[in-house]
Amino acid sequence: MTADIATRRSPLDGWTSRLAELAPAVRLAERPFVSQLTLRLPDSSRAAAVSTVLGVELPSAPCTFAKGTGPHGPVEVCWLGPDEYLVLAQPGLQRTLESALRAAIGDAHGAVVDVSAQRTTLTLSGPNARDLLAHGCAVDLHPSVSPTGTCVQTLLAQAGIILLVREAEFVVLVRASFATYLAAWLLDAGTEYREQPT
Amino acid sequence: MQLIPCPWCGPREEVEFHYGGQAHVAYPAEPAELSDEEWASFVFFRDNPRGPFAERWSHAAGCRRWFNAVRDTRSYELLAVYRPDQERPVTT
Amino acid sequence: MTADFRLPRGGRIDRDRPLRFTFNGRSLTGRQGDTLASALLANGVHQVTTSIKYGRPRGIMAAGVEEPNALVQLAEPVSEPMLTATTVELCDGLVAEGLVGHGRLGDEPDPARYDSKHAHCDVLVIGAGPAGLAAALTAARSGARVVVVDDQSAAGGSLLGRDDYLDDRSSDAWVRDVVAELDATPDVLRLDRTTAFGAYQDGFVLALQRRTDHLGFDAPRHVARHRIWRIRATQTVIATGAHERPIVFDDNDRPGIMLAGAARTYLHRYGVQVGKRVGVFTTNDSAYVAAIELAEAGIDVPVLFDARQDVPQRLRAECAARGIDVYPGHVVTGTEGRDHLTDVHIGPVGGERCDTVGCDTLLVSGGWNPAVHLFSQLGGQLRYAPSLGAYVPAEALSSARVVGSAAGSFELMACIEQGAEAGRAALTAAGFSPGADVTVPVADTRPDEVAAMVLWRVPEGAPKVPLGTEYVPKVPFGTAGDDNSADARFVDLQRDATVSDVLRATGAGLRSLEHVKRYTTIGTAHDQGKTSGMVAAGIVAEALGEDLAERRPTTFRPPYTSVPFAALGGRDRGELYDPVRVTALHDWHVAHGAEFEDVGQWKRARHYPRYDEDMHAAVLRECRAAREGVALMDASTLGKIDVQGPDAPALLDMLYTNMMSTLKVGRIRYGVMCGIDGMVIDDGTVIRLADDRFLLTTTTGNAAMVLDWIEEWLQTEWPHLRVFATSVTEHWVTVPLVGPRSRDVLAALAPDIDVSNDAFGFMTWQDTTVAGIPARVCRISFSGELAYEINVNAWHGLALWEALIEAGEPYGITPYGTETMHVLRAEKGYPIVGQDTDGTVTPQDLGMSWAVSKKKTDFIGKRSFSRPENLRPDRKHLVGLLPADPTVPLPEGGQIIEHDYVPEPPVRALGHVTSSYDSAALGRTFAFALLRSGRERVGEKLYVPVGDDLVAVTVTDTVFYDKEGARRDG
Amino acid sequence: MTTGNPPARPGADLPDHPSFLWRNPDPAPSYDVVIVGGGGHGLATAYYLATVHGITNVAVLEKGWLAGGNMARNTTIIRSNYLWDESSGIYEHALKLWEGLEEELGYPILFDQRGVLNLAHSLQDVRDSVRRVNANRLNGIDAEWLDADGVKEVCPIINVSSDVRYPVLGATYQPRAGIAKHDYVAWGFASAADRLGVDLIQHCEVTGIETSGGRVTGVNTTRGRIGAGKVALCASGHSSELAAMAGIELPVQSHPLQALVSELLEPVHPTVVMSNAVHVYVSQAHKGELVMGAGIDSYNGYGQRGSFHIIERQMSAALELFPIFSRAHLLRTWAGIVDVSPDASPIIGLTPVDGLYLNCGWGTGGFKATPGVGDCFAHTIANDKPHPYNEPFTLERFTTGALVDEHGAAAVAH
Ligand SMILES: Cc1cc2nc3c(=O)[nH]c(=O)nc-3n(C[C@H](O)[C@H](O)[C@H](O)COP(=O)(O)OP(=O)(O)OC[C@H]3O[C@@H](n4cnc5c(N)ncnc54)[C@H](O)[C@@H]3O)c2cc1C
Ligand SMILES: NC(=O)c1ccc[n+]([C@@H]2O[C@H](COP(=O)([O-])OP(=O)(O)OC[C@H]3O[C@@H](n4cnc5c(N)ncnc54)[C@H](O)[C@@H]3O)[C@@H](O)[C@H]2O)c1
Ligand SMILES: Cc1cc2nc3c(=O)[nH]c(=O)nc-3n(C[C@H](O)[C@H](O)[C@H](O)COP(=O)(O)O)c2cc1C
Ligand SMILES: [Zn+2]
Repeated sequence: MTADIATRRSPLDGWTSRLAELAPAVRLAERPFVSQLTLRLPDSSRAAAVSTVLGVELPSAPCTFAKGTGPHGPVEVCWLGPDEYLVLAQPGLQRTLESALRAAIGDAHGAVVDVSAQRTTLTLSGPNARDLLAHGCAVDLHPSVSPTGTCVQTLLAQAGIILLVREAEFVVLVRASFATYLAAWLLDAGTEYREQPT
Repeated sequence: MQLIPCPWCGPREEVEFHYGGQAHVAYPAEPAELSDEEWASFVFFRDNPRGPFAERWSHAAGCRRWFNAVRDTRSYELLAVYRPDQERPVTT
Repeated sequence: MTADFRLPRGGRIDRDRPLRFTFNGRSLTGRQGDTLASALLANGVHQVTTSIKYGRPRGIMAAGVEEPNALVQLAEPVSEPMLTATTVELCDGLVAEGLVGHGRLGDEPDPARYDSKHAHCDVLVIGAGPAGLAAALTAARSGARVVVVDDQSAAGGSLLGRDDYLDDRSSDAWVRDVVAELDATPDVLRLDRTTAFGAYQDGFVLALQRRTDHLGFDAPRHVARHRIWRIRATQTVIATGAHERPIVFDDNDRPGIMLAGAARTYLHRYGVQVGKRVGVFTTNDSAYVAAIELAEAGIDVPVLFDARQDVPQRLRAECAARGIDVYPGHVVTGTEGRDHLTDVHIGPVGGERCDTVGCDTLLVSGGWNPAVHLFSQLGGQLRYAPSLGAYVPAEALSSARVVGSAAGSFELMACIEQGAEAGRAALTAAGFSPGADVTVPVADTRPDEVAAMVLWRVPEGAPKVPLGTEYVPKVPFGTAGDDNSADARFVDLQRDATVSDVLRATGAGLRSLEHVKRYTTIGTAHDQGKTSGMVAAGIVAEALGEDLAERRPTTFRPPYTSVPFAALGGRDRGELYDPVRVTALHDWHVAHGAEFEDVGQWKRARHYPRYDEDMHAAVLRECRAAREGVALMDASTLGKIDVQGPDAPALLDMLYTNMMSTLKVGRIRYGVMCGIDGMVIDDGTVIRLADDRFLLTTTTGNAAMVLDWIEEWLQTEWPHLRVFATSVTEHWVTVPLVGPRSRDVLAALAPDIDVSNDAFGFMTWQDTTVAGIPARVCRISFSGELAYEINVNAWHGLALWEALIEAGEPYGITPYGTETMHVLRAEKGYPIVGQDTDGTVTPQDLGMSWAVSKKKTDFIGKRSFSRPENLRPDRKHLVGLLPADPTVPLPEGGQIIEHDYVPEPPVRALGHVTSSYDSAALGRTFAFALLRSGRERVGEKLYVPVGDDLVAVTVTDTVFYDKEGARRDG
Repeated sequence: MTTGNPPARPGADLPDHPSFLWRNPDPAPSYDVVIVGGGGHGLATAYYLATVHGITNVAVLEKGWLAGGNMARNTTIIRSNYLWDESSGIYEHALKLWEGLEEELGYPILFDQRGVLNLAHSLQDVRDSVRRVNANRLNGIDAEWLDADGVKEVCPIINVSSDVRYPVLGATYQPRAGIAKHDYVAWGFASAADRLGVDLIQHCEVTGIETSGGRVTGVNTTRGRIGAGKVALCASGHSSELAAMAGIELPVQSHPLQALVSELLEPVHPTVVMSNAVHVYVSQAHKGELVMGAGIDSYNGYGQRGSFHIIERQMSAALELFPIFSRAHLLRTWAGIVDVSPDASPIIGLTPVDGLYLNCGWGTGGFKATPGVGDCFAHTIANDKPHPYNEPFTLERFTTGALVDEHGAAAVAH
């Protein structure tokens, strides 16, 4: 029943080489097809069961994400709100995870929604990645303020984003309909950081 | 541009927030029982003080939570922010 | 004048790098490091322009942003409508002209880039003069994140315009060391050519950085010319210095009259002598130093007039040693000269006698005004300091402190000391511990000896015409005969506003400085009154006999200095002005020639013209395909909200006017939402996925609004409801497959389901695979035809679309756009929220009482339905209109009247046309209207004025096509 | 460069003000009518009370300097092409008065009928615009619909290219609309009222409204109690506070509204342009500065200042429409306090307290109404009965639901 992987298209399909133009100052790339699930769980009684499914404790501190590896491989769980999380997992796992999470929640108060195609994922790294983001993101991304493990929902230029600070890269999740806008914006913001400015 | 301290996410730029007007105006338990005047008062009439004002904000571009704030409408200074389930704090 | 005014040595310019430039058509040469003003002065050019009202020659008064006179317009390297010569850095090939009050906007496109960047710091220091540098270094040594901005081309502030020694080294060396240490410290951002132009709450400061202008034609095109820095600081140190104040006297505006400190700056920074024979007029000690230093540079400075009787004796002795005669108790009473100063009239204060001294230059100092602009913008209170004749900060703010001459402290070592102290206080307040102290160097500056005198204008009564000399009539300037022109005691030079203007204002009954400002326009020009504001305030207070301590200056508003529009617009221009939102199928639409319409931020395909079809033809064709064969569209922009939880039915019952809790799993219901005022805000379908789970659709434009609406009610009114709402708009691609042959197409692609009407009935949905893609198929119709709405994960949207096109080929499948969608729905009588409604329309007005539950005790909007206005029998109803002539289209927005003529205005219209189309199916035009008592008027003949004509129409009900609904099941 | 030539620049010279404007009297113990608020509306009301109704024992009490509130801050757009009959009635009444005001007041108010364009950028904008034009024409208002080429003809510097984010699809045009010099208008009314015997009392803040037996008897002020037969509120952004002093709650909210100007420029912009979708409105004032505004700040605020991001956004919008503005400079920004009502229409009329009259809720668009509302409000006060033009604008409409909803339909309301 799975759809043909060959015909899948991500929102930034066709942008790969343009995004690469900012290297080496900024290494920018789309990481498409990440499995993404919105998890709502006000009821902490099932947190343990959910953690077992994911292999990660749910992050308790606002504006952070937790990562780990569980039965479904590497997983990141982002804090989006006091009872709201976004689960990020390897491509192709959304249905499996959806049922597993549902089962873990059982009849407790909670919800799981597959939102894998709602947003796409961009990664940014390299010496000017933070500069590039500073052109449109008002959140202070200095490591003393936003260390690895930070996850904020904010604005980048005029697009709402979820931003994760990983060990050596930033991850930007953006709604699919805004992806080309944001990609164009990033490429433009990166003009001064290019080796061969256009 | 103000920094507004979301009770969950901490201080963020004003542009991330959505203003919701006066706080603590409950939807009437039984609208059908209200006179036209009482209903109009719920629909259209809000306090508009010069000075501290308890009002609602939503962290629209962030955690999407609604919260309350007491803000001085003269200086715009936020005197307190609190979650919807909390009492209005005493501010000076 | 062509003489060379560049001194043989001195100045912080690069003498080996000549720069050619053109001013007012003349080719001139300056040096790297010059401003346009210093280069002009070096060439002996004093007059820059003439004044706005009286056409009087005007020159260069200052050396910085406070310049009131020297307005120029640049043609090259970039066209600029209005700048001051004192702030334009010279570059090779610069072409400028003096301008008379009004700038000219070039009409060629601006190819430059502009951008903005956020910066965060613990301590922001504004101004890199001695005070600011000491503050920044102190803060930096603690490990705090520091940002230092200064609007000049190099750090040093007023030190750049002096030749002070600090600990036996030139101040340059001190500045160089501090800058080197700052630049070597991690997390210190030091920005030259960067003006903090606005200070706001919560440590927010906006600064404009001019990044390439000084490079002239060599400016790299890819580098943003200007950048707006959005700085967020925990603590701010304001070290913005002070502006020198002129004194008002008769003919105080001639080229050659200059602020004393500016002359010092031209001397030390640019190696320029501002004149050959220089007189000085002062009320304080600082101008003595100017006189002495100019004399030391070999310039003839014969006289210094000090309005004070009590003059500084040591400075006077130094003057005497250099041949400068100091006249205590003397004031300048007038000047002569046409396009340049030639003579100065002077006399003792209140005296009878008057003398004339030949001078080509007159330096003036009436004291110093601390630059309190940013502090005041922050809401800081000001206090009048009678000893300075200026307003100074009256309080400390918790997150901003003012130091150095901006705080009214004019002594160099004190400025450094204060800076260091403020740096310490700021870093401590930001949570850091001080690092190594910054040692305060010993400066060789001459101390002030005698308190300054505050003198706004030379008192009346002093004779204007020199006694004992032959009377030489003054050269008449400007519009002779004009009352004002008789008065040449200028207060605001840029606005040509004089003492008489001020006195006329107070004489007219005006008491408030704000009124005087508006009556005289003083302080409203390009310089925003940096040199005139305080003087005007002083003269007004004097005229009214009031104490300045009881009064406040006019409001300091951002920006501190002018900021280009383009810099503020930044990169939010063109395509990036506002996000373009697209669906997963967008590229296909583009490739297939779609014309788009903007719906909110979305681009939606409006129609797909073939060959040279116009929209009308394309839409007729697309409509025909949908009604006769099969057609498909991209409806992915529809908002989609997943609503889960045991209380979901209860929530939806409150949100929609109709009952949603009774909807069965597997079924779909159309619903209407109202605001609390009872007016329709949105509509859409509700799909019940499970007992505790629904999927809502919203209109394209309202998706975000509806989700916010739900969250607002859930979180603030009904937190007890166990429901969660999640946007899934972009997760799904939604494709309505429409037309009598849609069943055939679906059947071909969805082998797992029975697509017959019995098995897959209207307003039900099924999960299956379509073209091998997991899909949710809904039997919904917005066209009245047999139709299926196919939803798949957006990644597979294109595959689905292409499969449908392929499978539909035998039936002539046709993509259609929003325009056709509108026609199809209108033929069937379906309104569009936002087009057929305008925020004043209830469901009942739309004829949708059937969608308003009578059973529910409450839902949002219900109570408003019974307000008196909503019970009026003559409300406007949505109705159909058929033009008498079936070929005539009615204009959307046309008004409807009763008469077959247009009566005299005002005419109360009965309503207006909301939607209007030409229908392929009906073979005629038709329309919707909101019409007063509309449903009672069905059958009536009414009129729509169109231009000068009246179009006769008949009122009908809203369903035009397939009234029985026979087509929806195929 | 030649020297000494008197410049012949349009607008370089503003007309002179009279050498006497008004007295500065101390408040008398009582007046027949006390008007609270010395903005344009208060001053115009005083003037019409005196000229039309012969009521001259009148004081205008102003807490700050005269006309220093929104009157000193507005972008001076005058037009009457509002959607609803009720609105176009009162605004057109005002516009007709504007057309004779300079003469009537004997003051150069620089009323300049350079026309106003309200741009349409989406198909729905077009429908709404055409609807308004058609409604206006039936009401005798000189409204026209222009396509993009027509727009370009009226204002050649507008970018009407279809190759922009939100192309200009057309505009409504009202040729009789325009601008006037705000301060001069206020001072014209003020000095005329002063000459007719009205006391203009500045730095006199009303701190209480005194009633007895359901009737107003006077006001308390920072300069003492002042007795009053009637009290008329014209306090704009401060209306809620004042009404509360008489126990009346108002459905208005006070918001910051910002504006800005450029340096003085040679004439480039011949008309007034307003755009809702690309949110900005622009005209070039008589002196030569570009005067611009955008939307209100979202939150309530009495600070006479707003957030800078609104201005940045407005700049992007301005540059989209007028690429030629790229190199112009922002010279000054400021803000006023506007009282916004739920339906974006004013509230003018009687109140539950006898002798207390209300004029508020003009939000972002009351300058243009100044003479009209002055005339109608004076009529209301003098006759204790609304003038037909302000009859629809009652406070009761929020109870009955008979709103005059200029939100739903019209473009920006300035
Ligand atoms: C930035 C901006 C742009 C605008 N642009 C336009 C436009 O282009 N076109 C247009 O038609 N309209 C515009 N407006 C709206 C217009 O300015 C107002 O609607 C109108 O000025 C309000 O009437 P007014 O002049 O009487 O108000 P104001 O001038 O504000 O007068 C009210 C007065 O009441 C005084 N007051 C308040 N409380 C008290 C008290 N307790 N005691 C004594 N006095 C008191 C205030 O100090 C104030 O002077 C704009 C407004 C702003 C802020
Ligand atoms: N009476 C006198 O003799 C007298 C008067 C005034 C100043 N001074 C001397 O001037 C010096 C004052 O030192 P200081 O450090 O206080 O001031 P400063 O004038 O040396 O430095 C201030 C700096 O801030 C910059 N600046 C101002 N506003 C700015 C803004 N908004 N954004 C960015 N940069 C801005 C200025 O261009 C300047 O470079 C001392 O040496 C003092 O003796 C003497
Ligand atoms: C139509 C209009 C034009 C203006 N033109 C100028 C101008 O050319 N220069 C200027 O400095 N201010 C100008 N202002 C703004 C005023 O200086 C001032 O900012 C405004 O009246 C608000 O007062 P405040 O800033 O003192 O609070 C203008 C204001 C208006 C309403
Ligand atoms: Zn938050």
